[in-house]
Amino acid sequence: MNPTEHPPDTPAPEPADAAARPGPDRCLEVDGLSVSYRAGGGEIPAVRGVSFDLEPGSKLGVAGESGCGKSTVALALLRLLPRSARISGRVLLDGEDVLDMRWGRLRAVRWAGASIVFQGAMHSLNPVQRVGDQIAEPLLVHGGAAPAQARSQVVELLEQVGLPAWRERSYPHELSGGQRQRAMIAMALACRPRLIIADEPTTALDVMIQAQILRLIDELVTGRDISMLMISHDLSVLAETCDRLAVMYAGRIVEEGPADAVFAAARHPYGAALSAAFPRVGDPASRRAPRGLPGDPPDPAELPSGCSFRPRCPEVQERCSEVDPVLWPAGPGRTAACVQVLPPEQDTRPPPGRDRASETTGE
Amino acid sequence: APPAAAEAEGADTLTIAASQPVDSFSPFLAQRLISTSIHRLAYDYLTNYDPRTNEPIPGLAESWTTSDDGLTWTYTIRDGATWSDGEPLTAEDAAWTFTTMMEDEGAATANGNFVANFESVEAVDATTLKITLKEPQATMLALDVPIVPKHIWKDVGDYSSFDNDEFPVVGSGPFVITGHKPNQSITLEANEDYWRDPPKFDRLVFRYMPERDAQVEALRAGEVSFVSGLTPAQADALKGTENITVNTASGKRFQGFTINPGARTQDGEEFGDGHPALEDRVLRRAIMRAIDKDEIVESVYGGYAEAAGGYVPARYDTYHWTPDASQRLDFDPDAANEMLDEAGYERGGNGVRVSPGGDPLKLRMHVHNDRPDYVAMGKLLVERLADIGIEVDNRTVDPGVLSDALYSGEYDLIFTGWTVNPDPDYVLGIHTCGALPTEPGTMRSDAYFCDKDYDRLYEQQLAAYDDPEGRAATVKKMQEILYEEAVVNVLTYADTLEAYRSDQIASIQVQPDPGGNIWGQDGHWSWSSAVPAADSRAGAAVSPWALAGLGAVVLVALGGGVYLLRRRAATAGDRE
Amino acid sequence: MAATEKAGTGRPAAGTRPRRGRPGLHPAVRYLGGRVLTALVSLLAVMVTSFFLFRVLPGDPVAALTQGRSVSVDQLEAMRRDFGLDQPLPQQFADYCLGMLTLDFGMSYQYRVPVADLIAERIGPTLLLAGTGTVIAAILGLVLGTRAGWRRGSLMDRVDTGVALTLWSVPSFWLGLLLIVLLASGAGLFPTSGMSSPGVEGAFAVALDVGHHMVLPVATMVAVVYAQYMMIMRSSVLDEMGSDYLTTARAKGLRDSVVLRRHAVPNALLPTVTLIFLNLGRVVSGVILIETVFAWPGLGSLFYSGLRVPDLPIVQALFVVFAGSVIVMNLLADLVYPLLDPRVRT
Amino acid sequence: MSRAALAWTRRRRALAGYARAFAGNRGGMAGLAVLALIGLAALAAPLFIDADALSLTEAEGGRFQPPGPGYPLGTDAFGRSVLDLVVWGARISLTVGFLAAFVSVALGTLIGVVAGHFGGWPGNVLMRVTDWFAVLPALVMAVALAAVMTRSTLTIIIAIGVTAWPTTARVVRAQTLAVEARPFIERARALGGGHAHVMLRHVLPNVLPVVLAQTTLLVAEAILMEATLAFLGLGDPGTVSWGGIIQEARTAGAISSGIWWYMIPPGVAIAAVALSFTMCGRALEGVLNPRLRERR
Amino acid sequence: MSSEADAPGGTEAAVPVLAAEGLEVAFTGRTGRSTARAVDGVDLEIGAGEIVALVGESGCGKSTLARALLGLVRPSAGRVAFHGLGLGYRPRELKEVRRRVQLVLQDPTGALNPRHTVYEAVAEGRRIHSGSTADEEEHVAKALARAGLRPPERFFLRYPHELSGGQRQRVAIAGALVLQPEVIVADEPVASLDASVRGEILQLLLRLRDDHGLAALVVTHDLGLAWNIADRAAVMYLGRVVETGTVEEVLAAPRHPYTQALLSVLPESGAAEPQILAGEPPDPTRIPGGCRFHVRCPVLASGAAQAAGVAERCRSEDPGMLGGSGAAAQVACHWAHAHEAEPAG
Ligand SMILES: Nc1ncnc2c1ncn2[C@@H]1O[C@H](COP(=O)(O)OP(=O)(O)OP(=O)(O)O)[C@@H](O)[C@H]1O
Ligand SMILES: Nc1ncnc2c1ncn2[C@@H]1O[C@H](COP(=O)(O)OP(=O)(O)OP(=O)(O)O)[C@@H](O)[C@H]1O
Ligand SMILES: [Mg+2]
Ligand SMILES: [Mg+2]
Repeated sequence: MNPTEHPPDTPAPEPADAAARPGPDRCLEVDGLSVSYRAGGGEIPAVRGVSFDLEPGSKLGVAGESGCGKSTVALALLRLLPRSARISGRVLLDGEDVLDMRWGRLRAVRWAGASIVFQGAMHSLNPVQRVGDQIAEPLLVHGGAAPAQARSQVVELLEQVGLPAWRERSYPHELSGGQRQRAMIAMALACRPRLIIADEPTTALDVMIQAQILRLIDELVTGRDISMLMISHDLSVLAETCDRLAVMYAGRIVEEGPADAVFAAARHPYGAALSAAFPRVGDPASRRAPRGLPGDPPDPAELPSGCSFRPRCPEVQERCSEVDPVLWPAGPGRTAACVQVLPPEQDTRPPPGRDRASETTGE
Repeated sequence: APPAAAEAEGADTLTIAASQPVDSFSPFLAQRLISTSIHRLAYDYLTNYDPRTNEPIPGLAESWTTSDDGLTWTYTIRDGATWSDGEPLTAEDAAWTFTTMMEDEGAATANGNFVANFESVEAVDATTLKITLKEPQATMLALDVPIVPKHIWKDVGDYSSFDNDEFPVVGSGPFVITGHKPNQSITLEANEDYWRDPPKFDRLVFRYMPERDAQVEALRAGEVSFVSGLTPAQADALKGTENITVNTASGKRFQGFTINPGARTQDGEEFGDGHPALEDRVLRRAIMRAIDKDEIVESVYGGYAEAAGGYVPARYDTYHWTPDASQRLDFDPDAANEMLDEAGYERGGNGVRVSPGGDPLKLRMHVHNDRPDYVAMGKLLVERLADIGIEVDNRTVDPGVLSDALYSGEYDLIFTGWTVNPDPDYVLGIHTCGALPTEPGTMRSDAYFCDKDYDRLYEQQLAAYDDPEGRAATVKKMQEILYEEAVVNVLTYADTLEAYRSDQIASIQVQPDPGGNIWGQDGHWSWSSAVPAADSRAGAAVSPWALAGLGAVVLVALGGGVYLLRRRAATAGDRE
Repeated sequence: MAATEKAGTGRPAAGTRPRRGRPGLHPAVRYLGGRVLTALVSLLAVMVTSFFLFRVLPGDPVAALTQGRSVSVDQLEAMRRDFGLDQPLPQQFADYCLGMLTLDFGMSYQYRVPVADLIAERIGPTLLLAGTGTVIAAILGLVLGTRAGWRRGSLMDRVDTGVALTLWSVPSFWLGLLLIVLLASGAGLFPTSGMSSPGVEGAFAVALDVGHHMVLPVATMVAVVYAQYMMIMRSSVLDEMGSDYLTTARAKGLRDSVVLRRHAVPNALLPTVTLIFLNLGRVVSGVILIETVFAWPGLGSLFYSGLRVPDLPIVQALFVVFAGSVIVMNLLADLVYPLLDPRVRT
Repeated sequence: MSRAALAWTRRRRALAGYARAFAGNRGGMAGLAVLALIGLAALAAPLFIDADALSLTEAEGGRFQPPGPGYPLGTDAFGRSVLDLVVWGARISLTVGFLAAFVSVALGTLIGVVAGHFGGWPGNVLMRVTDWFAVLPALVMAVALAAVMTRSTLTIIIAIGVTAWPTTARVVRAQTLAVEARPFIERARALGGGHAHVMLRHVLPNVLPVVLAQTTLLVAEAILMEATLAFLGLGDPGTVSWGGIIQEARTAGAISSGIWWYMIPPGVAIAAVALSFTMCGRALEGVLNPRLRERR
Repeated sequence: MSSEADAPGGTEAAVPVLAAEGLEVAFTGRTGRSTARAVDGVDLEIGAGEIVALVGESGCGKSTLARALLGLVRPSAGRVAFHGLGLGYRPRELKEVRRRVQLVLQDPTGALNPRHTVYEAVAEGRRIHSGSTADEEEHVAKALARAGLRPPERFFLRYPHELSGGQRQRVAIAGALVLQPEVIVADEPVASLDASVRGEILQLLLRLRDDHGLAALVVTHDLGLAWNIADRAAVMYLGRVVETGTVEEVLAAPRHPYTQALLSVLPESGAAEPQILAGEPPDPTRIPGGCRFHVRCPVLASGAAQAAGVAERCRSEDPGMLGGSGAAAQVACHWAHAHEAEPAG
């Protein structure tokens, strides 16, 4: 990834209506976030109007296939996208718009306001710096802590994630994958941020380690009033960990709602297919009956007209090619973007408060 | 007395560009021209050469007599000559020098050939030196052997490794060697007590500059006062330059090539693989007729040369010989072709002639790759010989490879060139039958030439040391034989091209005068006689340019630094 | 060839892999011992090559030395004997090997001094020239390479890269000659050749004088060499730029310049430093041309003069010295690398 | 359409894709343009330069004539047009460059692939040998080789080729190791493919891009090396090459005589061609090496 | 879709198609320091038309076992038997076996040479074994069609990068099918695929078994996958199979504490309290004595083993290798044996 940053190309749009201003109880509010990458002469719409918000202390899981834009959303939250990315929409972090922040302010917000645990802990740690130094770095930058003080904090953090204090002097390559992921978590916690973004924190880890890490994250986040955005392709993992679930497909959220409900009975056929892909062991229904979706994951560069899920949808209807459905209330606290949940008279006209999942909750 | 400790400031310094480093400061070992030139300046020899005429003149020896049989030579050593450390210089020093060379192999390294024929050398008294020869020797007035101080040298154990680099070096010449920065420079200072007129320049510096272009640029910049060995192009370019005088001298060297007439030993054993057709004199002469010497003079030397006649360069008019009109093998490809046609060299299908013996005329030509003039001549020869149906394989090779080919007789044409001393004895001697190898590989000549008449004439001139005119006539006859046989073929006598800064050197002695050269004279005249120009201040201390140049560098560095910083500041700025 | 490719070869193959020692031997000792042993074997091989390679050089050095001058057959014989050329080859080889072990490289044919003395005399100037040149080239290359890599594709990157590659494509001797014409004799700013002016006294003046003489050769060397370092650094910065730990660093709220300085550069330096070391060895022989053009009294011009004769002992010894310096630098690189890169340390 | 024809169409399309990517690289295109120009000139040289123009005895110009009508770059000591010489010199310089690069790349690729594929002790031994060759200073080695062998263009080619291969071998070996670590090698082995199959069908095609880029870059190096050897007086005197012209200019003292037109053009030609090859090589590398390409 | 009863294998006493018999594979560290016993005594049989799932955590030796079955690594002890005959390691013998046993790798992107077209990738196996024949194209088309890429001609000239992940894996499978093998060894065949695509590939494997009687060994760390398609499961821990049996036996009623722990951490498992084993995956260079699981064993730690009176044996006595045949469920655990014997006795 190209690490160079740039000021956003377009200023964040003015809020559509004043009523949509977040209350102080929202620690993160994303509104109409769109990201496209300039590549090979064209634009790849990686994220197409994603909106969601997060209350303090709550956990939102984002699931979806590879390439559906999950990581792009995560990086956009802290404006970490490469220069080739064009961002629009709003990302309000504690009421402040990240996308048009001044650089100095942005730097202050990064890590202190929201920190990220990346998927590849192997590569997310600097291979030639000691783990302790890397954990101490944000402390020194943000906390203005004295080195000695930072050191003791580092030891404390390491212990919290279950690593012995002497590991502080280790280099990343001396740690196993799970330990590295722990170190990453320790680092993410260092500045006591209000939000932790965990981008596939357990993929590529062994089942057992995965369970360890998930439990650790769960322990650390609960009870500290830290909100969390967890990204994974494994719906079952998210359902286990998070309060709410959002399922992304082709750069959009296609389903959102309470975790258990979404996992158990998705309203969007894609959500349903995704949860069926993780069979319940012991469930006779899935014995010798692997289920999946025919067809290929979408290519963001050439999305079909109408519903972008149409080519793979097992329940495709005529309307699907005409309507590009938007998120629509689909039960208590739930929304889905499928013609099946759209009221029949609703065609192409977007519902009020378009794409705002939060607006439609609590009906 | 030690040389006047010339104070750095204000002393007149003459800086000479040297293209070779010295090989040794020991006169017993030094063989390079630069070294022997310096020894000329630092040591006196028994005899010297007249700056104008090149005739032998008294040196350390004021006068000399010869016995009737020519085997005993008695020299009278100058009274009052001293070494630079104040010790008197006597016949004993000279006798010791020669005797050591006769007795010690190491000491004979450089000049052993001069004493090879000596029976004994003795100092009869402080001023009388007596040399007894085994056979008469024509070079007794051209004994180019530096006389070294016995009191310093007698304790040296191993002459083959003694470098004589304790400065100042005790000598007896017009200059004293006072310093040496290896591969950079050699400094000599004037010997105020020299018995001839002491030099006008206080100091001589030989700066080692191997690159010819660098030398000329240094001359232009005034870093050096004198440059030798100019290329014709450089001479042309410098001619128009202010404050620079170009000196063109008729050369001491000839350039040519020899043809392998069939390599054989003194016993007549044939070896090597020279082209058999070359034994034919007609072919050899035809080759000569195919070559345009004037063209060589023009294209290779830019006119700074003379198309050659005989073996001895025109500079030595006593011995120089030119063929008369009937003998001349002038450039005439048609005549050459005719000669070959008549002699039965038929042209083959590809235009290459075939000898009557059935061998196609495909000849190898060995050229020294370190001599640009030979290389250029070689290329011309290839084209010219093609015109008469001879195909030449041009092999431009390292000198070592070339000598291998020569010694083993595995060549057809080979380039050569000799520096001819005022006395041509040596260069004539190498073409006697006696110079043929005793066994394959022990060659000391550069052609397998052997001619009874020539040998007879050689003996004759050798014995005629007391009859200069008769000797000259004999020498000319020998050259005629060489010319007629066309085994040893001389193409040109290249001029010596030199230049000096006339704003540093007011005048300088050439040898012979007029028309002579400055570098590599027989004798030390050029440097001992050079007169500083009124405002000569070359090579003193750090030049102001050094400061200017370094200043420029610092400025550039600073500028670069500032640029970088500004870039950084700028990039940091647009990040914020 | 672009520096990047040279870069590709750089990192010592064994260096990147952590090595485990046999039980009983400390891994570091083992590593060190292994490296040193390898280096010694290489050195030995180089010595043998040097002997045989130059033995087959055609041409009789004695004949070449004396050509055009009056020497007797006896004298030639004597010279051959002096140089040990009359010995059978195996004997010569044995003598050569024994000599090498005692740093006795024999007598130079042309200078008639022990080659070891010649080398001792000349090594200083070469180290001065090559050292200064390398330091400047390395600094320049690293700074420019970092900038170019960090701002890949920018105008500055294109200009810097273009200039570097252009200079890199110019034959060094040609550039040197041009500089002499333009700056030395044309503008008269610098001396044309050599290392010092005669008659300069006093430490400061001498230093100044040498510095003045050094400008052009060093400039030539830097111009031709820095592109390599620059391109290596550039590509290694580019390699690092893709790394996630840089995103992490940025996510931590570090300034761009701090991310570069504290994270990207140290990582990118790893392969570059090795390559600089590896190059150092080559630079020593690379100065042959520059020394020849500027008449710098170093090993390079000694080699050149030795080759012309050919002066076997000089050429042989210098071949060993040049190759040896590469070996030593390789060894140093191998030894330094683990200090820099914790991943290699065991 | 038959499968072969289809395959050909697709291959052409793939090539066109590469060409397009290459065309997007300005440096590469500039380099290619210069090379095409010089290459054409070199190929066509016999058409517009007759033998007389290069003959020392037949040339019509004056000695060291400065640039002017009829002689855009002046003449040399024999009155030959320097422009003609430089154009003609391209033939030798390019030939030497290409052939030497070819020799070294062929050698390096063979050794690199074999060493990388076999690993174990044969690979180790090969790499030791390579390392050891790499240690020998290339210039010194080439000088020695050029001095040992008879002086000819072939000698120069061999000397350069033999000294430059270790770099290629290392690059190729590294690439081979990378390719060998990819699962499709294991798949090929599991399918029953032997060593030859794996090396020829899988490793070679995948290292070829690297090799191609390497070759391009090596040509530049070989041309520079040729010039250097010629400068040191080790060139083939019978032929006209750029390095040879510089050497002749130098021995004639052209630089200090103000005969810049003898000295500058061949140097510029060398630099231009070396630079062009380097640019092309880098561009090719960018196009063929997906790792670099991704980053663009 | 076949029902359970149709599943062949298992009860038949026929000679297994492919079997590991006391197989051990050890890797020697480069400098001879430590030996990794990646596979440390495995008996495993794959009957005709049977799908066996080999499950276990990372680094337990699954892939090594799979590769040893194809002769890609040489066992240090034991043997691989193909139709009851020991595998020879001469090139010719290996080639023959590799015609009849095929490997499908985890990562289809990596497993396809990016410079080969789909056609070439599929035909490669045939070309190696029977050269280029006239009917090659026909076979390739058939294999692609069997792997679900229809119409095959459309895919012939595509390059891997022009296909989606699922299509690539199908191509890889087609490349295996073209030789009409008897067994497919699939090493994590869907691990790198997207969740929604995964099912398709698994269905394909099932279909191949059902329609063509192809036997398969599916290596995976995903218990759900085993549940999805396998007839029999073998749980591997640190180079050993510690529990085998039919999928229902092993996954629905796990007996080995390790299997139990694995199942308990599945997110959707109904287990009240997941048993998270502490620490990192074990190190095959240092296999503990006694039962190799005892250091992490929750049963031992909780004192249940002590209660059953086998704690000492757990620490000192190796429970031994399990027989490879699928006839009966087996477990290598002192405690399980004791525990089960108790109520019975
Ligand atoms: N730097 C980039 N330049 C161009 N396209 C990009 C870039 N980064 C991502 N994309 C494209 O944007 C889309 C979304 O990518 P993103 O990384 O957000 O997906 P993801 O959901 O995180 O996938 P995964 O599960 O594989 O991590 C993909 O199609 C990807 O190819
Ligand atoms: N070539 C090898 N050399 C040395 N050790 C090896 C080698 N291959 C595998 N190992 C070791 O053997 C053990 C088993 O490896 P294997 O790849 O079979 O595990 P796995 O069960 O397939 O794991 P995963 O689920 O991560 O693929 C590991 O500890 C590994 O480090
Ligand atoms: Mg992602
Ligand atoms: Mg595996």
